[in-house]
Amino acid sequence: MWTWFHRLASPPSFYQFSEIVSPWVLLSALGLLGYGLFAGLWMAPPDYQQGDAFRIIYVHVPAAALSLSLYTGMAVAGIIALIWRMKLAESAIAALAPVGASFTALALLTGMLWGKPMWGAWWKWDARLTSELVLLFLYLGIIGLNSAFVDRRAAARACALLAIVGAVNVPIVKYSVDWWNSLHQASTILKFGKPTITPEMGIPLYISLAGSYLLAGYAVLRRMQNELLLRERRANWVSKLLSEQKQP
Amino acid sequence: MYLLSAIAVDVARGDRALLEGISFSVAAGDLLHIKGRNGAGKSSLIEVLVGLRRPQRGRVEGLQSQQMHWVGHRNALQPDLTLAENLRSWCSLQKLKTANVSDALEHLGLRALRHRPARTLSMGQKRRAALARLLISPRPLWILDEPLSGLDTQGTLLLGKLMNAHLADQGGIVVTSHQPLPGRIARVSVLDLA
Amino acid sequence: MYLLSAIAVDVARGDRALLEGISFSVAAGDLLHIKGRNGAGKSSLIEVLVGLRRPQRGRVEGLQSQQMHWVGHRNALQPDLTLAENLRSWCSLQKLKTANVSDALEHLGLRALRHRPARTLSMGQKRRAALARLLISPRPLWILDEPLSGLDTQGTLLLGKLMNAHLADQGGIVVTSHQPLPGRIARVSVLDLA
Amino acid sequence: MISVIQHLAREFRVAARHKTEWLMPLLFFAMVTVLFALGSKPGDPRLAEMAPSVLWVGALLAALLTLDRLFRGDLDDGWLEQVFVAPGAPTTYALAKMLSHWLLTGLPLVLLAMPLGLLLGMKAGQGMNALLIGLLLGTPILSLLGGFAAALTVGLPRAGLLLPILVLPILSPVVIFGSGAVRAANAGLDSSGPIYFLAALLTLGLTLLPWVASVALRNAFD
Amino acid sequence: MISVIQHLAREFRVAARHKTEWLMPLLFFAMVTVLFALGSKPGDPRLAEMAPSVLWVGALLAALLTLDRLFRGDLDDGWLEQVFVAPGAPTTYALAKMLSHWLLTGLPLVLLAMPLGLLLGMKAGQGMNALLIGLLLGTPILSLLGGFAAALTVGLPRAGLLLPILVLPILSPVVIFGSGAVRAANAGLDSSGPIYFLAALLTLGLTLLPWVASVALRNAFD
Ligand code: HEM
Ligand SMILES: Nc1ncnc2c1ncn2[C@@H]1O[C@H](COP(=O)(O)OP(=O)(O)OP(=O)(O)O)[C@@H](O)[C@H]1O
Ligand SMILES: Nc1ncnc2c1ncn2[C@@H]1O[C@H](COP(=O)(O)OP(=O)(O)OP(=O)(O)O)[C@@H](O)[C@H]1O
Ligand SMILES: [Mg+2]
Ligand SMILES: [Mg+2]
Repeated sequence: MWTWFHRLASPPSFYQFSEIVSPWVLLSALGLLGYGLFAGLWMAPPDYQQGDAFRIIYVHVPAAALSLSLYTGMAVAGIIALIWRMKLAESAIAALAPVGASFTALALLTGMLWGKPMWGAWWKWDARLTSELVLLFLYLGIIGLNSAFVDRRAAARACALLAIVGAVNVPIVKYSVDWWNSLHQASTILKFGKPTITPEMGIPLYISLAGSYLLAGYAVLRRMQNELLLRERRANWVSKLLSEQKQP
Repeated sequence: MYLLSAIAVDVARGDRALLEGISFSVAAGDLLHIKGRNGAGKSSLIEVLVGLRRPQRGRVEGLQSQQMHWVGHRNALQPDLTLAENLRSWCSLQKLKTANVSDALEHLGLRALRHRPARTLSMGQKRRAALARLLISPRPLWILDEPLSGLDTQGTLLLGKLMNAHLADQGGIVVTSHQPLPGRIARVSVLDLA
Repeated sequence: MYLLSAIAVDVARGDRALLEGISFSVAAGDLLHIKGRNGAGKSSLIEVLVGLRRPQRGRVEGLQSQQMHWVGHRNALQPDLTLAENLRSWCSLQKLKTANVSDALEHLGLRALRHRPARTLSMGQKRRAALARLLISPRPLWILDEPLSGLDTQGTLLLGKLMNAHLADQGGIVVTSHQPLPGRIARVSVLDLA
Repeated sequence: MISVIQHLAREFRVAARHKTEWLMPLLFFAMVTVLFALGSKPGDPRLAEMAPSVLWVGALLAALLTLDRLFRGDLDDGWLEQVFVAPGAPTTYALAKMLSHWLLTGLPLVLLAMPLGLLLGMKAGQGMNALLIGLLLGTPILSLLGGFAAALTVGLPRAGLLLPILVLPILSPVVIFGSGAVRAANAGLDSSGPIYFLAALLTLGLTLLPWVASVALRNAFD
Repeated sequence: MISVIQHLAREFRVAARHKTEWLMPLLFFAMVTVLFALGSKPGDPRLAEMAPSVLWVGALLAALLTLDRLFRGDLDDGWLEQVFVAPGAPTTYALAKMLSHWLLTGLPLVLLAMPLGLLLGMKAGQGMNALLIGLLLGTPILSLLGGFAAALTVGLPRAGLLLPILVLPILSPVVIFGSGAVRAANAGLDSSGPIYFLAALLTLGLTLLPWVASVALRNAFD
């Protein structure tokens, strides 16, 4: 098990691995998302309060959930990168940041779109909304820091440290709704125990949730590949790879 | 018994490989003169020796950096602190007694300047201040990167004397210099990176 | 006909008098070697010659600073700009054509480094970059402050050649150096501030 | 004129070394606004009324953040010396420095002020216009004055207390008139008075400060 | 412990050389608040209610002004290298740096906050206490976090603007809880909850951040 893990952890073999895996990830992502969104946007019954406006949920919740999970993932990758100085984890940080940033932006956008009909305003200085906005700034900060360095390893390690320290913000975003009396509704779906949402609304949501996780995974894998090529451009496995691609 | 030895050391800057398979050892009474054209990698190698930079491959054995005196390209003088203050705060950093500070300054002819802020010193005066550290406390190994740059003839001869004295009482020296070293030194070995 | 002459010049730093009654003149084909211990006032005098600092008394006559090349202790390289960019922006500052920049870099063996940010250069490489300015446009008078500091032997010899060539076509040079100047120079006069 | 542009080119090349450089003042400005909002009670209507001052302070801060280092680097690596022995007038250099600071920091801030104002609940209209025009005139004044202050600190390291006591009083009327104009406009009054004052201040600064700054810089050498 | 003090001694000597360094933030803080006072009509109750957030944000941003230079000088003149080859742990150096920043900037700001609060029409009492205690806990957190960010960016060309972007998001909880405590106290509610949270955050930062910062500094060398 460990040996297998170690072999996978070396850049070239990981590159090959994701070269094989990522198409399938993409495929299943599109499949699930397609079904989930279709089921959500057409088949699911309109909400008894919100009418059809609620259907944004099928984009909003996955995006929001990802905005948090991806950051957590980045912090974890950071810890690994710092302790074991693992190239793979280092490239993962650089790959996760932009993806996470875009999902956060999406959550904000869909949230605002949803807020207009629900709360009668695009934006309210509400705990969760604001903390999510702050999360976006965190992502942008990491992207900025990463691009400020010339040496990729130094950049990765700096970003790792920042990501870890910045992780204090994640629980605040997640539980803001419970700690402050927020406009934003409390967790009903993404919480342990019995979710309180009717199946015909819930099932599609979970499916599109899974789909978007896979999609994010695909994006991250691809970005990691790029990052690895960039860092290892002087290594011979890269030059071999390129020459192979030149042949046909 | 060696003071310091490098074993098959590779050095890189960023992703550029600089040196490969560098091996040497410095015994008590030895002086190792590292030569090489500009950009050969002397300073980078020295930063590896003092433990500031990790070698790409290979390892460095021997004394800890607490037993070395290192004078790099930069003089580590805070421009707004006076000469004396600079050396004293260096002492406390190195956990050394500050008793010898004024003697050291005296020895390098900086006595009159000891209350001047470092920013108001001439190039060579700053260099002398950096070298004054060698005299504050005896340590077996000196690692000097271009110590002669900016020194006048008197200063160069003085450094030659100091190095000889240090070698005489069983010290070791690793030094990079483009100019020939002053004074007649008994046991010199040269490492040419060119 | 003199390129530059100092007439009874006094130099002071702050309220400290440094030099008094300095007089000399540099004709075409002459090299003036300014010597003196660390802190004698060489750099201060040179800053007076290039018009950066006013003399306490006396005056400096001859060419304007637009007709001199001056290389001081500091290399005037912006750490984040590449070598080529640094030299080019210096050209536009000096209202010179940037055509010769790459030749100049080539000549000093910096061609391969021209796209590197200056912060990633070694000490000697930076010094070479500063000296490359001399070759970008011909100017009658060169004023060099410790040009050899940090240069390797090859670089030192190279500078010797360049200085001789410059003197050969009726240029003048004022240079401070603690080390003996490289190359055999015909008409040297020495000004010792000690 | 040409040499101003050449100086500018250098500044921009240095800035370009940092791909995300131009984004940072904007992010900072945004963060300041968000912090103010965070500090006050969620969904507080008073926020909109405080918005002009908030935005002005934010802009002032973002501008100040980079100013103090304006000439320091050039002094340390010896470029400043080169400027003073070069043929061109040092004034153009000082002007270019200040201009580059405004283009890289001030202008982006002005552009961001509008969306942030809306975010804080300001209405598009007279008030918003007054805000934008005010900032458009005020930020260059900040760059000029701040540049002068930076030159002073480089020139006379012993400037001591002189500097802040010199700059802040001149700076604050700018901000006061700036946000004053907005309040006037919001109250439906004529806001042209303070605006004209800012314009006058800017022209004055533009004609004097670069030159004064270059004189201050000269001090670094004797 | 001793070595922390020795590091501190050096910092204070340097600071004593140029007094403006640490006066600038104070004057800036004062200016921001005065601006707000001038920004609204005399005796306006709204001002007193906005006061907590104004003071909190003002203080934090003022403290940020000096942070980006925390390690830069030591890197340039080669002192940082000496620290890393010296016997003592670099963590104590980082801690001393952060501590000195708080003592020279944070603490004075806290002391200034009280008069400024009164100026803004806050009443001495529960609210004021909550504000001061909050700042007393919050400013060191800023010095720690900011020091960490400064360490991250020390090698980089223009830390000046990058740094606040890194700090402010992580800092936002501090602002939320800090001014939250004041509002709670003003409303006659128990404000100990947020205060305890700040205290917890501070202890966490004190134990971790100096070490993390030293790791970040190490990063500047390979
Ligand atoms: C800009 C505005 C908004 C932002 C930034 C935002 C952000 C978030 C975040 C961070 C989550 C947590 C996801 C997780 O727990 O993993 C979430 C969940 C959710 N949001 Fe929003 N949201 C916004 C507006 C709205 C609006 C207007 C509605 C509808 C009234 C809404 C409905 C939901 C729902 C139903 C969930 C799932 C909660 C659960 O059951 O766990 N959101 N949102
Ligand atoms: N900024 C300054 N303020 C006050 N005094 C200074 C300043 N710079 C240099 N000095 C003093 O002026 C004297 C001459 O300095 P200068 O740099 O000219 O010496 P130098 O001959 O060039 O020495 P070196 O050979 O070390 O370059 C020195 O004693 C120095 O201490
Ligand atoms: N920070 C850096 N990043 C990347 N490359 C660097 C950096 N510093 C130096 N280098 C490169 O590493 C090589 C070795 O530098 P180093 O300073 O060790 O040379 P050196 O032998 O000391 O030269 P000199 O004789 O000029 O001091 C040089 O080619 C230089 O361009
Ligand atoms: Mg070197
Ligand atoms: Mg000199």
